[in-house]
Amino acid sequence: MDYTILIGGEAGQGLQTIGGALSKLLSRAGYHVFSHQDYMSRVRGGHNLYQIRFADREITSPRSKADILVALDLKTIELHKGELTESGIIVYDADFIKKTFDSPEYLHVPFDKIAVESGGSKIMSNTAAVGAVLGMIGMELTVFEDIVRKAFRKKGQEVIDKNLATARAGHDFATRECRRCSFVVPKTANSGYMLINGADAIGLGALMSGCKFYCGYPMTPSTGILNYMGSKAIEYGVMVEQTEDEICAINMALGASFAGVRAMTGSAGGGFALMVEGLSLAGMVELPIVIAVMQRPGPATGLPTRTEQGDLLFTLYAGHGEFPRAVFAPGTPEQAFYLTNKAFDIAEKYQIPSFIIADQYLVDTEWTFVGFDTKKLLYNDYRLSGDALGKTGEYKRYAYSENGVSPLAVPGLSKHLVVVDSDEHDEEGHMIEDGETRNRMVEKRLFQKFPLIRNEISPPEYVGPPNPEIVVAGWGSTYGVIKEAVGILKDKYKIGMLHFSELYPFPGTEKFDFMSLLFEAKLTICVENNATGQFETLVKASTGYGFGVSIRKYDGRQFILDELIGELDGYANRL
Amino acid sequence: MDYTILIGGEAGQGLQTIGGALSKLLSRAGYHVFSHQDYMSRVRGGHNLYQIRFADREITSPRSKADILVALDLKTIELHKGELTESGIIVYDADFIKKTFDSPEYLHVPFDKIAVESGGSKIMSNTAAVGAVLGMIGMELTVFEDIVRKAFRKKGQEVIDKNLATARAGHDFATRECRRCSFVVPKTANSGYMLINGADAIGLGALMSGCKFYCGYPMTPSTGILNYMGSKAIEYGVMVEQTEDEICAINMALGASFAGVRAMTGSAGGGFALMVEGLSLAGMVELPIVIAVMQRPGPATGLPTRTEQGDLLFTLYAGHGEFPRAVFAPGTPEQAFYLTNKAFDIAEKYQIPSFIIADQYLVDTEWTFVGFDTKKLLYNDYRLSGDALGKTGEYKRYAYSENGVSPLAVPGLSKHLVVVDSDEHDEEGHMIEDGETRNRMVEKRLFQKFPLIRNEISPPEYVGPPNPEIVVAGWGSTYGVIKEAVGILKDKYKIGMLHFSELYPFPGTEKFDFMSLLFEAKLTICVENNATGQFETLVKASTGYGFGVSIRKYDGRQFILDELIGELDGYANRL
Amino acid sequence: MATLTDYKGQVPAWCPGCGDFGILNALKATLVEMNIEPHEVVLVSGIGQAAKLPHYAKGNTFNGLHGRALPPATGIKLVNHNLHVIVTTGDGDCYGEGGNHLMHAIRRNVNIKVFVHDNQIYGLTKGQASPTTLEGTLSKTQPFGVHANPFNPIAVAIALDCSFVARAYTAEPELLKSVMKEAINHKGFALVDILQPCVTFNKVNTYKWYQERCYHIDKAYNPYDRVEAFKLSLEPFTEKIALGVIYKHDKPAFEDYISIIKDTPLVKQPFQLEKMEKELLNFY
Amino acid sequence: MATLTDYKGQVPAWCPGCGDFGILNALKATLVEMNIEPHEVVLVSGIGQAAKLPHYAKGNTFNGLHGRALPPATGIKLVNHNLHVIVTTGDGDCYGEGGNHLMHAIRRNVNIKVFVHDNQIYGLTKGQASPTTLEGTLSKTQPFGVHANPFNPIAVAIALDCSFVARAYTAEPELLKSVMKEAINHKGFALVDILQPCVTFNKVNTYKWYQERCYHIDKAYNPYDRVEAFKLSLEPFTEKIALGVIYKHDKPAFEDYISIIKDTPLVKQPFQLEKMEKELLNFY
Ligand SMILES: Cc1ncc(C[n+]2csc(CCOP(=O)(O)OP(=O)(O)O)c2C)c(N)n1
Ligand SMILES: Cc1ncc(C[n+]2csc(CCOP(=O)(O)OP(=O)(O)O)c2C)c(N)n1
Ligand code: SF4
Ligand code: SF4
Ligand SMILES: [Mg+2]
Ligand SMILES: [Mg+2]
Repeated sequence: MDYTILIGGEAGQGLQTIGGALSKLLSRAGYHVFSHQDYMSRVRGGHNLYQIRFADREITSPRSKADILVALDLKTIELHKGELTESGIIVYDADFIKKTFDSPEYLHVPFDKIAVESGGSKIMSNTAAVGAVLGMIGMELTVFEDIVRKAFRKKGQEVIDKNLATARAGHDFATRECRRCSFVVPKTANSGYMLINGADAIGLGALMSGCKFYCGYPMTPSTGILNYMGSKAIEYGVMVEQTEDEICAINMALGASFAGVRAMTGSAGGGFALMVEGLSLAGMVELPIVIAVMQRPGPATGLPTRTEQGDLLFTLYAGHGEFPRAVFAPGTPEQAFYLTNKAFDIAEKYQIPSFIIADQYLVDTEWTFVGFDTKKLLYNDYRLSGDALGKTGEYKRYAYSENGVSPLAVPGLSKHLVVVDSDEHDEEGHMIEDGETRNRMVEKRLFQKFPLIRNEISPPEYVGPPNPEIVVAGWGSTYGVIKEAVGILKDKYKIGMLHFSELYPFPGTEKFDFMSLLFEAKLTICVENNATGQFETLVKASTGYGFGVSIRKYDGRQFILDELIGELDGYANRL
Repeated sequence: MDYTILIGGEAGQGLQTIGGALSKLLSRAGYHVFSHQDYMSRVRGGHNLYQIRFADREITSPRSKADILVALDLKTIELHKGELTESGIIVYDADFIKKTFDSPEYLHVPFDKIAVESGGSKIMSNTAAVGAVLGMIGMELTVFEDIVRKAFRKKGQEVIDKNLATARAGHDFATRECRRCSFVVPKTANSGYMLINGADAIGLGALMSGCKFYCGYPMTPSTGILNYMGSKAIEYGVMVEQTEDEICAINMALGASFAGVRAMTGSAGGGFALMVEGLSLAGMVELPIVIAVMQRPGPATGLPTRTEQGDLLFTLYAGHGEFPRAVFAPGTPEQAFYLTNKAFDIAEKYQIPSFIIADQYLVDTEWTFVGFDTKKLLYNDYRLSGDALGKTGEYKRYAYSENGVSPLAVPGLSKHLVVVDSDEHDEEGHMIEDGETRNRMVEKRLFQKFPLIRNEISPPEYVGPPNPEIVVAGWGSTYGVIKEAVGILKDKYKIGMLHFSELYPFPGTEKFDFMSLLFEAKLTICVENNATGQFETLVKASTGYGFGVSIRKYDGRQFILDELIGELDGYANRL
Repeated sequence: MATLTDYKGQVPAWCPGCGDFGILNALKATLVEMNIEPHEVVLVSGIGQAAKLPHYAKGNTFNGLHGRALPPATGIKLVNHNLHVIVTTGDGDCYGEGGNHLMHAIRRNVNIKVFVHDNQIYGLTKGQASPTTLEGTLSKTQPFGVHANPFNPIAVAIALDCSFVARAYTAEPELLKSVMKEAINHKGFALVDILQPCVTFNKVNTYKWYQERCYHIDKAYNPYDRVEAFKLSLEPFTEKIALGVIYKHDKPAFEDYISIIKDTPLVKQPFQLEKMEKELLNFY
Repeated sequence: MATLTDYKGQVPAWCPGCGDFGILNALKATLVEMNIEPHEVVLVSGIGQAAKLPHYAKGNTFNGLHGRALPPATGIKLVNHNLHVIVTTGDGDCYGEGGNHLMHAIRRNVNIKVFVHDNQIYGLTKGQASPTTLEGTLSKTQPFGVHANPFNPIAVAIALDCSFVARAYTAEPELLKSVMKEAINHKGFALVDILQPCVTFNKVNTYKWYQERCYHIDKAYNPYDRVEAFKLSLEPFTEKIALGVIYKHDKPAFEDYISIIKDTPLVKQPFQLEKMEKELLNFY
């Protein structure tokens, strides 16, 4: 079983309500869910999509076909009817869109009318729609009813009852009228999955890594992280501040870090562009900070609500001067959670800026997981504070040390003074101009610390047979689609996936000799959601290696499973 | 003949007056001059240096020894007496520094006293110093006298006369007292050279390329360009504006470019960091702009008045999203002049941002040249204006075309409307969201234009024997020192220099197969004024090639000829 | 003669009922009534709902970066001061991200016109507080509530001696048009703060809310008195809101001081390399 | 008891006679007189001559980027509001490059103290015009002369309803110290513009020039009257310059609204992962 529900309509029509409810109830009912959104940069009108794929086995990418098309407007029908599977159904409210379709694949459900009749108001037509879809796939309402009860708890029993009645009416109507519906959705034994998107996973990861200060300026697709942190601020004592601009954001976060707490900021590429000077400051003053760079198609404003992997090289080399950094590119919300934690750990351990780089696609896709394990989280307090600080005889912020890492004291907690300076400085943190001190400090920051950071980096994940003839490589958010495509092609070819989620320092081959996989394969393919092959550049700059084939997509949309399979198959076939 | 004069003292003591006058008169007298400065980030006090090397043959780098040390303070003697050549002389004013030295290499010249006695004021002690140095090297005063007359023309005859008298007195004193002076400075037949530093060469290049708008914010070492443009603003009708910050600078320059004139901005790496978002805007709106990135040691504030080649990768990959750019890294003031011109031409021809990247060292070093040839300058007006614009039937700012370049109309000069947009846009310049248009525009900006830009790039300069066993590579400001070092070592080894001044798009091997020089050499060495080998990364990312040996310097100082020879010799010896 | 049709642009993607429509209509009408043609105008904007306006009208257009409308507008005007340079921007764009440029553009007094769609909210990014959001407002990104003092653009502009400062309201088109006209006719930098309900995200500052508070400044009022203007600007915004021209100062525009463009706009000045040859001599 | 010796830092690299010395001395004396110890202080600065001050005194120090002193200062204060956070900055640093942060930091009213060394010039970069440079000034980078209206920090701060606004003069140490003290004791954001001759590059605004114009504000003056304060701020700077506290407004500081730090500074709050486990449940 592997079905796709596609909901289309204008911004403001409630796609997110319907889509969100369906995803949640399907995952809670024990199905694997993969949902993604496709929306325009406007608040009302236009044309948006919410796609939910669900199945009884792991799924990690979007498909191009829809089994159920929920059309909230006429445009959705016009644009997407061609995507319907053979046994697919288009469900719509003929009264609302003022048009009736007679072909058998159309199912008219009077969402508005049902809502008014059963719930007393058109407001509930989304509830009717969810009920109808459940009727179409022959699923019971129980799980949805639970969700309704919880969601409207604060609004009182009457609202709950009206919604329940509306859901039931929608369900009954569809069950009755959809004679052509032949969807088979067997019950699962699974007790329900966790459903989470990339933005929340990063936020949750930050929270659970002890992040106490998050500041930023709204910018799609990074706003979700700011929203998440904001929603937890009071409960968990996190200072969340919307700054006047992104320059302030990174500098304020560095102030917070200096003052002794774990701090984070984030933006899209354009906002990050304004943080670049501050990033270089972090490098010089050696303060830990985590920066989320959520990519969208550029340059400049580009396509604000779409997706691209276009800021990788920028993130790697941003900032004047030379200093170490770590860059993590999660491929799934789960990886986002754990890598955010790793980013915090490494940032503080080595007193460097560390990055989570993702994109609109990952930020907005919801995935199901069995669950996150908080025991796997790293939390070491690397600060010099409390007794240890008090007992320190002499404190120098940039004291030379065996590994280049100096004690990170918290100012104000002892008589020791903590001095950081954006100029080149001596061990105490005061400005210097002489060449010798400069050399020592460059060596401390770069030559001593960099190899240690590099050692922390995990090698790429390989999924496939031992001696693959074809290796498909990728990084970040293409994880799911590559994995699923390769999984499907594995019966036809000796093909494997090599996915990089820890990008910089570029992993060495000590722990896993992934380079020989590439060297020995007959065909290597690099899949990237950009036009210039930025990851290929990183690989070449790091290893000299060039991939055989590049598959790139730069129209602002993510890869679709069926398309990628087709492309890979095309190249593999020619072998 | 090849002598070095080293002038040392505190900031504010007039080093630049003395050094500037000596360089100028020596070059005018027909000697090759190479001068550089070494100064602290303060306005008074501290310890600064002005080094002038002059010879009767081409010289292109600084040496470590001094033949004449002009010590304006005691510290200079303490710090630099070890650098004196065997027959060298330290000239100082024992009255001023309140200490007398008896060894024969010391020459006391009472600068202040001479100034007061002959000129009536201590202000003229710098003139006395210049006169004394000329006396020491046995040079006549005539050229200096000319300079004095010109410099003080506006101040009247009396001031001129006093300065002339002071110079004469200094000259006479030194001629009389410096019995140990054995400098031989034969007259040259040359009619005098042009003497220019990097900053002025860039400014002059901009002016002579039709730059009509320069805006920026002061930041060492880029301020010299702003100053130069400011000094010519009124005479040549150039709008020069100091902005409130660097963000304003790039956006204002883009406005000027949009409105139809050639525009430029510049800063150091830290100021450029603030321009990164605007750079990406230039990429999206396809407006020509020239950006000068004058490097200094980072990260952050770093060493504000020192030198480094630390912002190359940053400059190459700065900006979110993907768009083409061109990057030029002159190795000499002469190259700076012509490459600035090329940067303007390419920027307008392809409607892209183009860069001049240099550093404090190049900006502040003065070189002698026979002269610049304005006939070699490119000036094509690529704008659509005047009649051509009027006659255009329909105008679309981003019209698709065979080579990806759309007509660049000037707004307001016809009824046509010019629309530029930072969002992804259609041919007219209006926001779009669809994938097809996006693809076309990415292809226009990147795939159509990029190869053409790449074609414009000249290959690196090779100086050496046809089949070198050793190739020493470098980029930008290391040109002079590598060239001179290799020139000296060429008698000992089959050694050549490969210097890159046009860096990006990385040159192809069609015009000159420099890659096979590298592949066939026994030893390749890459010389960079940074710690991480950024140019090596560029080469590897572009070609997969890795150099055999890296020579890097990152103490904030430039390479010194003798040191580099020593290092190269060390590696070459082991072959 | 320009007509409204000449100014017809793309179909706006704003929400139905948005206050931005009123501003768009007023601007088009103003330009038509002043008989200015689209090609004589440059519309400059940043990013936000307000900043989309240029696409919904007609004119030369520079739609740049969020917060950065004023720098290109200044550059454009200095290069071709024959053009009418009009900036359409939002409260976030102009007072938040772009605050520094606003301060210094006002100080420069370049002859550009800045029309701020002030909806006291970030519209395009879905409802975060802007600098003009009222104190106490809660939002997802303001979990502790807004506690920064709301930005008073009128008071700050007067403090900066801005040469023309006015406030208008999208739902009063006649006053809005007359203020726009006066701003365009004024020589120097003009800031017009235009109240604009965001019907989707700002549930406090609605049409009704503004209607109840807005009043027209008395005809007898003297906008040349800086202290009086300042006083007026301090009227409690949650109680009464003065509409009209609040402060004016007649002084030369920045361009008037730039000797090189006195006679001819920079863009029309030819490049003459021959005249520069002598520059080389300075280096001998 | 802190002594002046405790506050002795590195040897200043300022020019002899620079007005910065007076400010440094006054600051050290103020802290000693208030019996504040170096470790209780954080000195935050940007880049410029003024911004080097922290190295010449003693305290915890965050010497950041040009123009960006206020954001880290805010971050520091919010994380540990027990610390005295003092910003030492220049007219270019604070009013030029950092203008946007100044506006919004004033709006936030975080309890930090901003001491601006206002020498009406860019000192460290050798003599370019700053926002406060007088009109007409020519410089290498202002070939047409300065024609932007000089920035009036006092007027702008009052317009932003800054909770404490004062002006002092480096050569009047007693007044300077008393203003510093009052600023430090004040609860909320304090801006002190300190006139500081740059003996090397500013040949107009010399000690003599200031001396001739500066006067002490009358004891009877009421700094709580915003309109009066504004009036005072408009006195022609080239004729008379009022020294002292010009405007004050008692209101809660930003921190007071942040419920989570009411009892304990953020930095002292432990991280308790156990308490967060339940967050996972929200995703089922
Ligand atoms: C550098 C940068 N930061 C953030 C954004 C995201 N962004 C776009 S519009 C906007 C706010 C717009 O608010 P306002 O100017 O008030 O306009 P409105 O939508 O309310 O009309 C933001 C934060 C961006 N495009 N660029
Ligand atoms: C981003 C950036 N731009 C420019 C500079 C160069 N810079 C350093 S200090 C300074 C001006 C300082 O002026 P001000 O703040 O008035 O301090 P002063 O030296 O006069 O005390 C400038 C432009 C810099 N360090 N960083
Ligand atoms: S979100 Fe608000 S400002 Fe934006 S278009 Fe809708 S109503 Fe207008
Ligand atoms: S340049 Fe001016 S401000 Fe800087 S130290 Fe010297 S006198 Fe002081
Ligand atoms: Mg708004
Ligand atoms: Mg200053």
